[in-house]
Amino acid sequence: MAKMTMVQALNLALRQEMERDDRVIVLGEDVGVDGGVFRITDGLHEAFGRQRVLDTPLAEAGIVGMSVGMAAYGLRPVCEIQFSGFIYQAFHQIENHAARLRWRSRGRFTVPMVLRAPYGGGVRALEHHSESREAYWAHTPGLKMVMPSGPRNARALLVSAIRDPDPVIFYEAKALYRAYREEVPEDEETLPIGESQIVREGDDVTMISYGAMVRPTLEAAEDLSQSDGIEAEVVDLLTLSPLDDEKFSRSVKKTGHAVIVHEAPGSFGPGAEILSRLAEKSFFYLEEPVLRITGFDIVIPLFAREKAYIPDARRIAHQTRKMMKRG
Amino acid sequence: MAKMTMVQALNLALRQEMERDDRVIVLGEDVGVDGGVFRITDGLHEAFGRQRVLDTPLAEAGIVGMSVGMAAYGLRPVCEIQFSGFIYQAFHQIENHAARLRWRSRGRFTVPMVLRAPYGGGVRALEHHSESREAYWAHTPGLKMVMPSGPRNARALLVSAIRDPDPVIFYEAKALYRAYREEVPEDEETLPIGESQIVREGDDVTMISYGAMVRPTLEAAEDLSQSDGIEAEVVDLLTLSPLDDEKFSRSVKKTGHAVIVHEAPGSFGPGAEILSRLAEKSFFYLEEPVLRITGFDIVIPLFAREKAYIPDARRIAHQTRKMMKRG
Amino acid sequence: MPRKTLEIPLSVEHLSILDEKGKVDKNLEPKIPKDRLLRLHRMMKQGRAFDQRMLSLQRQGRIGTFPPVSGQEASQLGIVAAMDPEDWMVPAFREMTAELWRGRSMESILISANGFNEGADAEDGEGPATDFPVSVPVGSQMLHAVGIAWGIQYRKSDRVVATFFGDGATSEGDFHEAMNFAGVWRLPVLFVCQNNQWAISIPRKDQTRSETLAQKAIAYGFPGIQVDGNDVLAVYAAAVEAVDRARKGEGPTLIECVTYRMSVHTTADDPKRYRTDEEVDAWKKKDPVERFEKYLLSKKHLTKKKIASLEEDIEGEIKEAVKRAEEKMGTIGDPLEMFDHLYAELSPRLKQQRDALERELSELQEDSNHG
Amino acid sequence: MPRKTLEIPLSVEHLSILDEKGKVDKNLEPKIPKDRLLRLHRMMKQGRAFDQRMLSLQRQGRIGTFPPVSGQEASQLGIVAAMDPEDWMVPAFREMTAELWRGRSMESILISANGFNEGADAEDGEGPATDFPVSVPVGSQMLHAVGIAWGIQYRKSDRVVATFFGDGATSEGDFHEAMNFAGVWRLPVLFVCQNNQWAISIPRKDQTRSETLAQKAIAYGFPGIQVDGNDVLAVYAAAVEAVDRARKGEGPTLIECVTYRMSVHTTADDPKRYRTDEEVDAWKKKDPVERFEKYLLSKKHLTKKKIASLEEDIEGEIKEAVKRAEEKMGTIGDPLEMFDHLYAELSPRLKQQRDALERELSELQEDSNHG
Ligand SMILES: Cc1ncc(C[n+]2csc(CCOP(=O)(O)OP(=O)(O)O)c2C)c(N)n1
Ligand SMILES: Cc1ncc(C[n+]2csc(CCOP(=O)(O)OP(=O)(O)O)c2C)c(N)n1
Ligand SMILES: [Mg+2]
Ligand SMILES: [Mg+2]
Repeated sequence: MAKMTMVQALNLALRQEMERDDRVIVLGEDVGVDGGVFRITDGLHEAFGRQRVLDTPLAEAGIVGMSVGMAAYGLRPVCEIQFSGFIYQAFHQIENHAARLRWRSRGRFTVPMVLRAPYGGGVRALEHHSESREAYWAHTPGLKMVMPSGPRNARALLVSAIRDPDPVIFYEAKALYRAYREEVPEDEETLPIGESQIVREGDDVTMISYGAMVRPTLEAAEDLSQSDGIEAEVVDLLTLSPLDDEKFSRSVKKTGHAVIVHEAPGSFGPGAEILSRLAEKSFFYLEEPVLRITGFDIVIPLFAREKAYIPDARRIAHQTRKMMKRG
Repeated sequence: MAKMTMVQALNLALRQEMERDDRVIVLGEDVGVDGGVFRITDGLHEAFGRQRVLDTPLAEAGIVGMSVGMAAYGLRPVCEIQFSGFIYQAFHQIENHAARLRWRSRGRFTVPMVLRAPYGGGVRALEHHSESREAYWAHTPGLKMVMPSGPRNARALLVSAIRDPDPVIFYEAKALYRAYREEVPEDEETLPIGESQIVREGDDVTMISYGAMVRPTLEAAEDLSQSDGIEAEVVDLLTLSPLDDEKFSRSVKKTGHAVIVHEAPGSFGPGAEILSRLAEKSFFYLEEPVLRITGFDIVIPLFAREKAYIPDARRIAHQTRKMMKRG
Repeated sequence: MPRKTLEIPLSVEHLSILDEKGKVDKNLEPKIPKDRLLRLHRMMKQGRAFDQRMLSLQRQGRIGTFPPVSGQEASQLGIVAAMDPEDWMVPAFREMTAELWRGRSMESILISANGFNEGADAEDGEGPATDFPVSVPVGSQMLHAVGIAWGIQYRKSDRVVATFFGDGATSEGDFHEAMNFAGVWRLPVLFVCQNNQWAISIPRKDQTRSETLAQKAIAYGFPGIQVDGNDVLAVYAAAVEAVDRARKGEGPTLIECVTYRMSVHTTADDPKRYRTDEEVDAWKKKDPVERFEKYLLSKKHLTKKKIASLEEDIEGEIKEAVKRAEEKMGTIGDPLEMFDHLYAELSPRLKQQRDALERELSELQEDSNHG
Repeated sequence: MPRKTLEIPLSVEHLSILDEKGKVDKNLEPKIPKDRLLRLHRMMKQGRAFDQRMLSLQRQGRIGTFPPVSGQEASQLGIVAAMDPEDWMVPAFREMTAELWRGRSMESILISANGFNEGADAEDGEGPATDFPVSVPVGSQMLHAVGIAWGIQYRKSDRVVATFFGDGATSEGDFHEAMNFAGVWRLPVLFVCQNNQWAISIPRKDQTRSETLAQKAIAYGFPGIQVDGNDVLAVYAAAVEAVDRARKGEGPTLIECVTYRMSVHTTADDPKRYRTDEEVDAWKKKDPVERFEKYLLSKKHLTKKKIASLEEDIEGEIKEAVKRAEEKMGTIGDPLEMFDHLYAELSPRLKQQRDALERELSELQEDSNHG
């Protein structure tokens, strides 16, 4: 197995799926010769040509709307929105059409498309390049919302997303793109969409997170274990919608305490639904209020201050520790 | 005081604010001679002329983007999106700009605009004409999200929204437009944005709702009282963001039981945040899990089946009754 | 080159063949076999009659809101008559006559107009597998046509796509993006603008400052043509040329059909608020159905008697369709079906919601049985 | 009119005054007072030098990502030189030289480029009250210019608005909606397209099939003109005409400035992946700064010596600005300030979040003091 960054792992997924299935078309702004601004599509243009790796004019609604048509025609478009901060230009094509065409046509036309977009802060980017607004899509019926947390699961989930019969929004954490390498098997690997994973076991508190926040959450868990002997069970959601509420609810029945960590603004954010599911399924096991550690209800600041905005291991450990001591 | 429908009450608010302040400009599709497809702007065109009541070309991003510029120039645009199902065409102008211009310019430019849009089902409308997706806006930093529940508060809140220094998304329930009349004073009346109201007192269970769902919730409360002697306290949120979490949390401390009712899909919906705030503020008073009675996680069906989708008094009473009996 | 006017290698043409009195320009008259002419005539008549029947059903509360098509029959049928059944159609929401031509049944239209998703069921005859369902968000469907056309090009097929939209739709950003994408890749698309003079209450001139809508094609580097949209021969001739260009790989064409919405925008609309009776009357004189009928009469393809019996046939068919639709609607409507067809598979949460609703419906049923 | 080509009463012109060798077309040469010519020259030089300084600061890690402007100085300065300070400017993100002309300080640009929102503070000199901040979402700012222009018309003011955008931006739906709205109401807007041949890696010809970008104005019923964007005299002359039309109430103009991005897209970009050195070299011969300098030398407005001393002055000013900016940045950065300026007033929830963060920061500080 080769050690890969998330960029390389995603590239591998695209390359292998394109080899396997000539219905798979990659399209977006600068995905061709440039290989994408993050190089996720690096080399695909040379390998598969201009038609399979399609540089589009600068128009997000165009990219998504066109993909809906391509998918209905029988292709499997994988479109890239250069930054998730510009996905809103295509919001209507996603909500009005990608999410509904199967339903509107009662299954006659389907939209097996993937919409990839980098999200989140931590790479000193410009305005609109650091948001984390996955809640919009998780709340939208007709979509699936996937958020990998590392090279290996990113690759496996992207393969599953491409093969999925329905539209998948696939948010990739920029902060993870080149953060570290992981063994990624050359052989095909998939992961089921809609299933979370327990990535650390523990009996004292359940920590639920996804995407870029899984790493600092794990770091915080280690810290809590070493300095306080608190053993956290960490759940990596991997998919936000459909939300796998079984694993974390079961975990909370054991631990009695829950912490949710995400980068998105707290209010009306993903944590609210996770908390609600916990309240629904594990209410009588919760020993105290669930703690949400999230971005604040403000626009993520420009990069000079973004560190103070995004939850990090210190903040997560600190707040969890306070909660556990209080409890 | 005259008895008015919500349509008339909203019209009164617009008319009086336009008389009072020549910065107030109404714009949108068909708001002029046609008076808007729901006649909210009826007669304004005659009273104030083509410039103050501006029929625009058919382009929602255009309407909103232009309003951002108008507001920055010093006007107070009140724009109408014909149906909230078509607000997504303008999503980027709202998220990228309306919500951020004050912040981006550090207060040098502000965006005192109101974006009115009819939302929700119940009027046998076409596809895309019945959604309830206020959660998108409540989750978006930089916006306020207001949802009146009747003629009188709609009028008072619209006046406050127009005078607010920041952008307000104002969702009007189509189902309420002509549903009933209420006394609405001719004299100026405002209501503070961000404050909920207790519209029925009771000690047994707290029912939290807003917009079109307040009426069936009240009806259900009456039913529960009469058939079961269960006395519900009903909270009408009126504003979703900023969310007034004080009143309902206090109420739950008294009742120990909570029900949240909305039309929007449940998952990652407004109810999740309301429930989370309750869990935060009244955790130790909750005797059992909070009940969410909401739309299902699907596209609202075409109108032949919409009644089965939208919570009604029967469903609300039934589920609340079951919860109270179990508890 | 200091200061000079640039040559733009694109021009905008206007085409009209059959004038308001039904007189044909012999030089331009397209050669259409008699049976196709008669099918066109029949469809026009059927479209008009069904439209009027739907209006009265709506007024009786037997169907919901719908957008009438009267006046635009030629603008639609001229296009689809130039296409093969295997070509693709991506309509907006007012293309009922085009859908009928392509094979959609009147029942399925009625079922849709009654708020049943089942209006889209294939078994109820919603048309060929290459026709998209109705699209309500103005202008948005044009991009789907572009995606289909891209697929056609990718698969080296010789199919073409026609997408319909209104004059109002030309103001939407999606119109622009679709036209531009199609131009860049020279995709086989017919962009068919139904310029019916109104977008609800907004007249064409307040929609855009350009003198024609056809000239908007210049911005995308491909031809635009303006045709008399109430002249089915002109629409057909323009469509034949555009289909031909598209099949030969020469790219898209914008066809502006100048026509008129003779009825309400939808049944929820009151056009008296924004337009005069005189205007409507002036356009009635240009009625596409009458005009075409005169032409066929003068060519002796039809007689008054044949027309009368045709009208009777159509009435009968419509009556039958209404009956079948109402029967069908008696058998559908299970609320639990609203969970179908959103995803290939229901998620656990959705299953749970569906089951809960099922349980609740039976509990409420019991309650009311006992109550 | 059976079949005929329509007269479209709009043409697209091309304008060039100062050729690549610095030779002027005397008939077209605009009359610009000497001091204004020298100010233009100074600004070009300053823009170029500051751009290069920023690039080296970025490479040293002293500022973050930014979009260099080199090559486009004339395309920007020719426009703003034709405007009054009280006119409005709505830039995209690559209009640094235009911002400098309008009065924005180099410090404020550096502070922004370092990820501090304070770059937008008025007291740090971000330019006149009629200038919008930089806008990153491509094409989106054009609609704001339209709204401002509408306000100007409503208030019967004679101000005009210039909005800048790239060749890539012409593909966005917002471009279309902005152009269309401005056309409908004949608003006083200059739509200034910086056609620098590239949108990151996408060449102009893959962006749209139209031969010029200027001709896109035909779709909206107002004039478009293509100018040599590396010829500041041509840009200026076109802008003067457009400003004049706008002030007289004759509506918008689209000005396509044909220019070249000589440097990287942003400092995160590697143009070697998508374009050749030959192409870049060919455009270097058309450098707008050198060309204008030749012109001024030949007019005896400048001498080599004066240029050298000007260059020295500019270096000194830039050095000072960097120093001031770095001093200022030492004094700002309190994280709690991120809660400012989103709303006129903080909601209770936001106050609570701000307070909690404050508490947490001091607790964490204590922890690390003790730890
Ligand atoms: C994106 C969007 N905005 C608004 C509407 C509401 N609406 C429905 S039809 C219509 C007018 C459409 O005019 P046009 O494109 O000329 O088509 P026509 O109705 O004349 O056939 C409007 C504004 C919509 N359906 N979609
Ligand atoms: C809506 C949107 N989509 C994508 C981007 C990412 N992006 C930034 S600049 C750029 C290219 C812009 O090209 P052009 O308009 O020609 O301006 P230039 O960079 O050449 O000045 C892209 C794709 C963005 N900022 N906004
Ligand atoms: Mg129309
Ligand atoms: Mg460019």
